Amino acid sequence: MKRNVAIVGGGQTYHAARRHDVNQVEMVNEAVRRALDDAEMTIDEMDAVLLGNMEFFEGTHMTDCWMVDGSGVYGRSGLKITTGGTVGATIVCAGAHHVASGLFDRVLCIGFEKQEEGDTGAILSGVAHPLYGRSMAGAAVGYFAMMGTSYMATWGATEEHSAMVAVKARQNARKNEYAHLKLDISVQDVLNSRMLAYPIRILDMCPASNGACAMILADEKTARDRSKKPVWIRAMDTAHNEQFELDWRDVTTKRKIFSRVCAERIYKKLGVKDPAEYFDVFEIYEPATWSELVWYEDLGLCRPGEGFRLVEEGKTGIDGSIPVNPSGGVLSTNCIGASAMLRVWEAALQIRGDAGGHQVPRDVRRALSTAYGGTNWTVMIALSADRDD
Amino acid sequence: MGSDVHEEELISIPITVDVPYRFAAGKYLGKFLVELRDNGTFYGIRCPVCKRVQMPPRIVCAQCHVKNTEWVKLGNEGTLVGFTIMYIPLTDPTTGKPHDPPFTYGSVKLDGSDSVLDHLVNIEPDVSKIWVGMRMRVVLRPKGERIGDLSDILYFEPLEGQVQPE
Amino acid sequence: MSERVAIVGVAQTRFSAKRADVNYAELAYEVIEKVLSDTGLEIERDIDNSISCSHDIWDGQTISNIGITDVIGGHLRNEEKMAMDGSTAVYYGAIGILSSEFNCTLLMAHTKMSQTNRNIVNNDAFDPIYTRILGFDYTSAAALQAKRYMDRYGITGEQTAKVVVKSRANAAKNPYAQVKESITVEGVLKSPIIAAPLREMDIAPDSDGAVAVILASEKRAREITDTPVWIRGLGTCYDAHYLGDRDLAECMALRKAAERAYAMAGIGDPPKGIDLIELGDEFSYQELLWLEGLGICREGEGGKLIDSGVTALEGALPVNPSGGVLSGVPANVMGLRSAAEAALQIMGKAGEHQIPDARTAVVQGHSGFCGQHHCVIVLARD
Amino acid sequence: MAEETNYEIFEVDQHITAHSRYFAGKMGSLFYRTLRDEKKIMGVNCKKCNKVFWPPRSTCGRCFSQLAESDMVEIGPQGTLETFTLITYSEPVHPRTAPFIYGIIKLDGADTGMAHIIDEVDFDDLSIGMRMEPVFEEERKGTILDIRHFKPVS
Repeated sequence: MKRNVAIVGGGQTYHAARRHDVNQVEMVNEAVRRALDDAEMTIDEMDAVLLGNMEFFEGTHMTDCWMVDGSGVYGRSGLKITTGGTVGATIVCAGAHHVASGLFDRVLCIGFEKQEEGDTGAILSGVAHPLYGRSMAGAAVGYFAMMGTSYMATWGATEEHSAMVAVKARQNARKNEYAHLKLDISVQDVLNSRMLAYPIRILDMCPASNGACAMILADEKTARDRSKKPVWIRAMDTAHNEQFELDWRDVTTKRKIFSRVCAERIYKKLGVKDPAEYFDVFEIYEPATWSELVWYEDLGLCRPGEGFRLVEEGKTGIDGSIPVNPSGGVLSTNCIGASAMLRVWEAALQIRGDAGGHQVPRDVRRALSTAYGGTNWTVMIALSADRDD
Repeated sequence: MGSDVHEEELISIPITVDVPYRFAAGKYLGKFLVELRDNGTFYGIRCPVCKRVQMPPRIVCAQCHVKNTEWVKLGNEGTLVGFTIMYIPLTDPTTGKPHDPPFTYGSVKLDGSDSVLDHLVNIEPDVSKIWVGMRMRVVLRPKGERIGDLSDILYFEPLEGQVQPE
Repeated sequence: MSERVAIVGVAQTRFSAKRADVNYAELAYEVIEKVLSDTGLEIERDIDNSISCSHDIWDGQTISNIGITDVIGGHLRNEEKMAMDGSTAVYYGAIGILSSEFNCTLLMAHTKMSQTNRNIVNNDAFDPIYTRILGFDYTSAAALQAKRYMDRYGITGEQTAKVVVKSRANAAKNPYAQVKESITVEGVLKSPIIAAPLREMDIAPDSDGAVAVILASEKRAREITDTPVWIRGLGTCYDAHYLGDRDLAECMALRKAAERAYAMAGIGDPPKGIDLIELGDEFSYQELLWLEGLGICREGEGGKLIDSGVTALEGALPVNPSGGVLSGVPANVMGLRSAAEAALQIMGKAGEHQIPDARTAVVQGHSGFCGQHHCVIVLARD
Repeated sequence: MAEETNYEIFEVDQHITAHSRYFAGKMGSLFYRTLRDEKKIMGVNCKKCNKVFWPPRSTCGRCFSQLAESDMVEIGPQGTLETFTLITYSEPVHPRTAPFIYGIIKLDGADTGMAHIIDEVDFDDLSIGMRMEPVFEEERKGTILDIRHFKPVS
């Protein structure tokens, strides 16, 4: 990037299945005000406001235009980008591009979803090609179920292992004041929960949440002058996957997989040899338990087929050697358009030491966030307390 | 913290968004759907560079950024590469009709294709009765009832006489 | 701007009322294939970023850039969807290159308006709590704006009809234009009222089509082409959402977006230094109102401008030499098409509708009803 | 490879049908309760801008001040016609059958207008600046159509 970019503030709403007390504009505004307060800045200092959500999820065309009062973009520069579930991270990348370009010094980035207001079934089945598969859309749960059967058959993991991921997420969420599903559950509770699509049970899946996240990115001078704890964006990378060939669920595939390709590229940019050692914390986008195990392997935190050992040995717990999703992750909070931005913001909070109850008990200097959406798309963002390292 | 409890009534506005479309299948998918409807035949298309046979047929090989060129007639039999038992109903959004659970749902690679096709599998919903590698055939609706949609496929069914490997 | 970004190639489909023969991916690939072959560029080797431009509700697919991932070169690579007018894709694509993250970006906008109903689609852009169930769409909202604007400044139906006449005359010279039949002021005024004061001919027709544009950093641009078109200025701005919040006879957001773009480009006293304008005239009155917002004339003088003939193809400041949106360009594609046409003018490749020695062009695009969001881009040969 | 067959143009009609429900928020709820129960119209006063906005909102879009239910004030019910149009086409999303009239009415005491339907008047008799008043529905449900339409003040 031409100019260094720092995260100088952020904020999120509390996340819940029901937010009948606010409309979408007001919910977005909650996150925006928290971000401005956190950065000790005013809306008038924002040179641009960028917004993203899962387009048309709530049945509204051009949400950016409706959100104007809440986002604070009235009279200001701005735009809307949509990339599905990855959009929150895409917006952060867009914000970084804005700042790095030299044309903007302070940029407000917003991601949100008020899932309860939309028609989840209608909109998610609309992801399938209208003339090839929409009439048979198996929904995300069927996809991740096949990933689970493939993983178990190939690597010898059991349903207990995915349940351990489910427990870790919800127990971490209990330490996060903003999280949605704060459940005091055990492996047995997960295994006893309702089966949706073998081997996926309801506690193996992310919830439908309402919520918003906002972040403020700034150039180096602003960061130095105004922020006590700037967090630097060190590298970003995006990999989308083609429309029809969705091999991620087949753990034996020999094809190039979006997640591995993207990780390889971002590690190369940073000179990362051993990601588990290089990064102090990971915030990853795991819509289902099995995908968290596959992420471990694709990110190179362990060898292929050993992901389930990491969770079994507690290595990815808050106090483990490779903490993954101390926030509770997407399994605990999924407000789609905000979910990917929450990964970045939670990673930044860890580096600042401001994560509160779910702060990782170690010196956190570097963090990696991932996003997930579309037909196997990801955006990865690497953060650091140090501008150059 | 907010809460769901409010003294005053909170108002909401229900709106049904209903948008009509006339989708064009285009040159590639159009041929596939017509062949499925009229002849019960599946077609893939081969990339001239990587030779991957893609189904549904599409204009460009995403991997090689070239136009796909060679039409390939695929088999009506294939191999199961993934499966699940669905315990939640699946609603066809184009008709509103649900498939009632539990049912078996599988991913099959038709002979000659490098792509997979997800559909219902006509096996009782029991994970001990189905395995990856199982040979399957496509069962179609009768010709007059086919409309050129994946719903022209009733389900996959296993070929007779298969024994589950140890 | 200290560093520079250039448009190095453009391609457009012939715009037409209905393209039933292709799906939107195939439509998109027509222009992607053409712009790559025209510039001699290859996706894997040369393009390091792509931005598509459309809307889920127009495409009838959730996360509709799934449908063009394959053709735009998005597989295992970077692709983002600008859910706004295509002009904003140019704006954001240029920012990406200025950030040094990318060197060469493929922009593509596509929409098949024929596959759905624009009024139902656009009704969903109105806030659902206070406005949507009243049934508004972009045409009825535009009619409220047109009435307010024309009433305040005494703009006449003859003057807005002249915009349509000019559009058709210019379109007749553009091989890509959809509606080329010539028409008279009387002909426009005889067309039926759709939403008073807007008549059928005052409203852009439904259109199917796509446009692709390639942006490159200065270094790459010099390698790729002898006729780079430099992006000299960029600006965007949002206005208020609710119709009643805005003074519909003015366009604050366009004024601010233009100020931002002009300041960057060093245009101190428009129209001085501007050779042509391509703008988003979804409705005839918009050309006049947007020209006021762009600072080409004073408030309320848009009518005099069209009367004077200045904005005609042979005038001193041609506006929409391409025929503009009134001659048929799809929603979402509009602004990218305007940028492509302005670039062709500066390259000297516009053909029959070429403006002699066009050196500097202003491109305007908007999103939302009555132009809630505006984007202004200044393009130049030098 | 078989010789090229010319395949028919293959098109399929579908709908995307989504049932959404939009929450009005606390201030929006107060607006709708007041409209439904008392036939009164409320806006919100931003003291910093010294402006009264309709519809009510919890953030002033102009100055970003936080506004609350306590800032809400009654406006109208009469107001002034700012602009209007005659709609001659019909769509399923329309609440009326064409021809019908839309207008923007700036209610007394408000600084912003309300877009709504206008009726009980000939289009040709309307003019900008005309005084208008709302006609309320008998059975009100807590939507903007609890105001059936506006008509010229009699």
